[in-house]
Amino acid sequence: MRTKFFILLAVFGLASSAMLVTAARPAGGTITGKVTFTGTPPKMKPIDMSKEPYCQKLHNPPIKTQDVEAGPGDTLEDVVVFISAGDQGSSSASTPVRYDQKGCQYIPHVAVMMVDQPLQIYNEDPNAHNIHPLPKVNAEWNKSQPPGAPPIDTKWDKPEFISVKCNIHPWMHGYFVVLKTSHYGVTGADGTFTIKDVPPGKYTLTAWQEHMGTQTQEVTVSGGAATANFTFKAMPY
Amino acid sequence: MGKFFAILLIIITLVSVYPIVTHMWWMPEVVSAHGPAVDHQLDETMIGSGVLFITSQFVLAGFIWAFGNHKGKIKNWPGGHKPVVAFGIILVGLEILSLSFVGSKVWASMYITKPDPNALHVDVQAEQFAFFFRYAGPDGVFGSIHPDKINDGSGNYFGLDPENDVAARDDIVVGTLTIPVDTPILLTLHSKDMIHNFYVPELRIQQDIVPGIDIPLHFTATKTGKWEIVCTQLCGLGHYSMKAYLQVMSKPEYDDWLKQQSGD
Amino acid sequence: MHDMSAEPAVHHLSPPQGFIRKHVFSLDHKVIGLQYYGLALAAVFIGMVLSWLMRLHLGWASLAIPGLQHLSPNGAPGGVITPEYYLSLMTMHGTIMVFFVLTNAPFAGFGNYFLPIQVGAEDMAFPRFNMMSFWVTFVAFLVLIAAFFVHDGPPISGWTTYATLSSVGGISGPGEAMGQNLWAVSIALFCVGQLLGSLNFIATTLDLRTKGMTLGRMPLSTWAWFITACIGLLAFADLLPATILLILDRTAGTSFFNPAGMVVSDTLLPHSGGSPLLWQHLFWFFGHPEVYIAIIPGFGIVSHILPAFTRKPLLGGMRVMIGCLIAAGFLSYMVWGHHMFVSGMNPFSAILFSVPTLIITIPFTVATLMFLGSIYGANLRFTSASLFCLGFVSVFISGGISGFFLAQPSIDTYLHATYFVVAHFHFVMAVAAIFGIFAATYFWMPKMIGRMMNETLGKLHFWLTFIGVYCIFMPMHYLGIAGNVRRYASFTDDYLVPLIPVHKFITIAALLTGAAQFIFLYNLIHTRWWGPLAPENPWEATSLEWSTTSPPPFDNFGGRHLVVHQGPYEYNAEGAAQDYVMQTDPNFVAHS
Amino acid sequence: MSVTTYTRTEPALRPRPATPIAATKGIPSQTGVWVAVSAIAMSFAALTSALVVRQGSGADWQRFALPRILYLDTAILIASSYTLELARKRFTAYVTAFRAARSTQPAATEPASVEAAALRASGLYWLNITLTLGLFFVAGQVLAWQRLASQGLFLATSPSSSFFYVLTALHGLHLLGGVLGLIYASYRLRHNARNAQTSLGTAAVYWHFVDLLWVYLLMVIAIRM
Repeated sequence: MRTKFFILLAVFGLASSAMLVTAARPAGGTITGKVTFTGTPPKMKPIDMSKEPYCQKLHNPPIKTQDVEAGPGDTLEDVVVFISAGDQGSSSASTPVRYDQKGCQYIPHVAVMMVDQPLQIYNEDPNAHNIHPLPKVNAEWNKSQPPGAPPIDTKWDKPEFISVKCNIHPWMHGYFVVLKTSHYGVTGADGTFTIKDVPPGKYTLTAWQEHMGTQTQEVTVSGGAATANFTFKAMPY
Repeated sequence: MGKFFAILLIIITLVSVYPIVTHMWWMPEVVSAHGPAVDHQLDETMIGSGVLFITSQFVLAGFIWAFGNHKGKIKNWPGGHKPVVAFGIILVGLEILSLSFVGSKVWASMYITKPDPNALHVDVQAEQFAFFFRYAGPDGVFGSIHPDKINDGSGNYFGLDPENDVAARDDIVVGTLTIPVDTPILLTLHSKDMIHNFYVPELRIQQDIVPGIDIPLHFTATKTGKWEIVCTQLCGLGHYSMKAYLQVMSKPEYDDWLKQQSGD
Repeated sequence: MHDMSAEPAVHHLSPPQGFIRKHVFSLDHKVIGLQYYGLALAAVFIGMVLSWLMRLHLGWASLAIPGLQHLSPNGAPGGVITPEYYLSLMTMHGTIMVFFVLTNAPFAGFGNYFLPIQVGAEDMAFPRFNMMSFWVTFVAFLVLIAAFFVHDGPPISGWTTYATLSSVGGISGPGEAMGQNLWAVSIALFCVGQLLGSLNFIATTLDLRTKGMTLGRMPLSTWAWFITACIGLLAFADLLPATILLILDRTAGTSFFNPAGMVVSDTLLPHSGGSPLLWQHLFWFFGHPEVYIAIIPGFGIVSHILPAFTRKPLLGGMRVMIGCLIAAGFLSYMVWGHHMFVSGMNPFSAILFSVPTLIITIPFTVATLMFLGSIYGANLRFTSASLFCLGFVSVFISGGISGFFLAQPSIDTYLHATYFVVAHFHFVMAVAAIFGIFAATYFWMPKMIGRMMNETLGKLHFWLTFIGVYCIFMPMHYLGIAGNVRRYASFTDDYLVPLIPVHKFITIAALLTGAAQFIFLYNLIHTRWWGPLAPENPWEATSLEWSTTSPPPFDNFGGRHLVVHQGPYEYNAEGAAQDYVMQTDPNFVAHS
Repeated sequence: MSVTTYTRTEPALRPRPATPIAATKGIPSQTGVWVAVSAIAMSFAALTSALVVRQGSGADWQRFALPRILYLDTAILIASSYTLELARKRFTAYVTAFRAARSTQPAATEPASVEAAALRASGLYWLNITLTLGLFFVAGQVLAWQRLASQGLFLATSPSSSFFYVLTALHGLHLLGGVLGLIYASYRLRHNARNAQTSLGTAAVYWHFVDLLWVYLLMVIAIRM
């Protein structure tokens, strides 16, 4: 009984001190890299929003489909790169992730968050939307959000890549990427990403693109910066 | 109390009829070839049943006025019930005959007569909660539909497979039903998920779109302009917001539009 | 010789002992009738509040209704009704009203109480089935109401729960997961309850009539209940298996109604080859007769009550009315397709369904003319009951007329699924049936609870309700003609926005009319405990229920075995001592 | 019918005696069982039409060989109807004997003769046979289900198998209801209850109907699957 207690105490102490250490160290290593693709990507089609005149007026010329966002130099935007193995485990974040519905578009297209991290969904449009996440392991839900309705506060309790859809505007499509780790980056328009504060060690890095799937590679971080580039194979259409 | 009831009934009847006589709220303009026949049919029915409505309410009011709290010897309907029954059967029978005769002709013209062989063919895909329209494109052939390929995120609302299906590559998919005026149109209605409906009040057309069935629907628009296509079959939480626009253009305008669409 | 011989027409139940046997699990058809009436009363006020919420949302879409967020945090965040919650309210309103009010009150409620008395029986043929029938219905109601309290709320697919919205499960929308399951189970139970009830009604009418009570001497109310039971027997026997198939599609992965290649929210469903129209056929084969299950008792009640206040028998006597009701009941099984003119079924069948649909107006027209003709030359007495009978005639005319439009496929392609339809069925089925229920309540409550209801309040209730229903439902015709689609949570389409003021007017009318119903509720409750005691025959009426005490003893006639000598409507008969002759009067000799 | 519709059209007023006409009455339980039977028939008619429509609606109707045991079940069920009639004949004879005994000494609670007692005994015997056969039938149906399952045909496999399971299951439930009815009837017969014979008659009507219903369903299934 008593021994058990001491063991518990020890474990707890170690854990907390470890956290203190990670928190104390301002900048560990950073992983940077670029995500590109080879081959011809699917055409990004212009979205016909004529159902919702308000949104149609906002986007002239019309925005294009975002399932594959190719940039100059065959870079890929909105690819999520994260540590999928080797991570020491990181305390869940408490700052809420904001997800906007604006001009019949999801902003950002891909929202990355940690398990149990608060997620707030806003409707900035003068028309109603419905948010319909289609998870397989988490619980599915489907709520409409009339204009001026309060934000929807929610969170996800299991890691998953969750496709999100608005049925009222079927072209509205995005992703909730729910991760166990706090070490992740999302590629920008130039296809580059940065993962900060990575303690030294050997990690498995995974890059995920909603259309082209995932790729992994080993990366070793020792104090300074490490680089990891990914190259996806694009299928036409 | 009888007199009060009678007067109230008469007032209610007159107030009820007034907006209909003055067309205070009425059908929108008619823009389809078969539409006027429907309107005519509705007007006829309105007159016939309107007369029935007013007379029966007034008779009821009159009797209540006359015999409310009336004491003394009761009177029987002169001539007994047989004439009344006969009157009812003949009256309604005639109305039925005329209505169903004329009515079925109108109905037949909409649904039973075959569409014009060289009608412009447009494919309609309904889903929660929008319509999308597909034109065959330059090759004049529709690509085949593969449900497993459907992906709204990549704009593949019809489940086309351009990779392996040449006919699908030039198909034009838009969110507004754009058609030339005075041209026979043949729609093929598909639904992805729920039962939806294709309703354009101005066309006087309403047709359910049932998943698993391809339903043909033909009409001819007789006026250029822009109207709403709405869903009238309960299909989920966004039912009230499920709509698209119908854009009727002059023939040349339409040709330009089509060129420009197949351009990109 | 008694033990093995056929059982006599009346069976000898001993008076029930103890509260439970007397008032809860009672075998007495009168208690069961009151239980049905009570259930319907609770249901109708729930249904009315739901309609209030719907109307408020239709008039003022962004209005925050205080307190609603506590009832449904998901459905009404901050008290503002979401589109899906509007559909939930609509579904529950329809289901509660059609099944638990319009079927329960006029048929199961009053029928249970008065059918045995009017044929001179001591109880229903199968008292235990009768008790079961109520308690199954009661459980069905609880299961339905439970849908309000499950995670994502009641179903949103309407009381017709069309496949595929109702048959693919939660992915088709909120409320389509557990809520829809509860709905299906509740309706299946309800069918069982009604089947047991109909069984009882038919057996009782055929076998337990007292000496002298020939079919020709049965009151028209009893006739109507009997005919309704026959309709209900087939209708609910059709809905029950349909509901079972629906449950299997939802839970067991079968494909009765689910076609192949469905893609709901970008998710390809594994179903194969089912037919959504199959559900519509099964449902409307029940659904149209169900409309008559709601309204035919109303006709029976009015034709039974009106003579007592016109002091003369119905024009055409009983034969015409009975003929009309039987014809209507029979035809009601040939017209279900008129609900499906635009459903994509064969356009030829639309014409085939249109003709019997128009023909079915004949019996109802004749019946209405009979009512009108019986008011002519009458000694019309104005009581709450008679006022509601006259109101019934007026609203039934208003509702029946609009049937001419919807019966024609060519016009239906424009008016189908618009507010014109809402106006039509509310007038002809809901309001008319409710007026019948009110008439029956004011007429029979003295017998049922032994106290007279307050006539002043009753009349006030009538005037407000009568004006109210016209203000609510008449404008809906205009909306329909303007192309206003029903089942919309709010009106955002360009051509619908101008119609919103009409909706606001209707909403206000609905709120006021609904408020007037609390006068009725007060009157009922006050009467129950403090009303003046009722005599045996307050309306100077003739049928058997007026030949016993108010309320009747547990065996209805205190051990007497009444013998019937007269038809049920001997008012102002020639050579009679007074202006009415009781059915039990042996001295009067009728002329024919 | 003394419906007086005060019309002047008929000149002659013939007085009619107001003697009560005795209403014709049947036995409620008998009427009830026929009403119930018609309702059940309606349900299965609805299911049959659903089956026909469904088979036409999709190309996914998968035909399969019926488990042989179904025919054995059918034989069993028809036999049970026969044995039930045997039982009823004996009870009718027994009741007549009973009545006779009653006519001689009203106090009698048992028919005098030994033969009568024997009749009653063998009546109960055949009733039990009937019950056993009924239960055999249900067991047989369960075996048939196992046979299908072993072929990989489950409720959701194909519309044909879906309908097979639904129809057989619903019929099985109705048959179990009949079993309960027979048990109730035999209980009452054992204790010489009032109208025990009527309850047996009622149960018999139901039993024969369920029997017929099965033959009908088997035909539908055999033709469609």
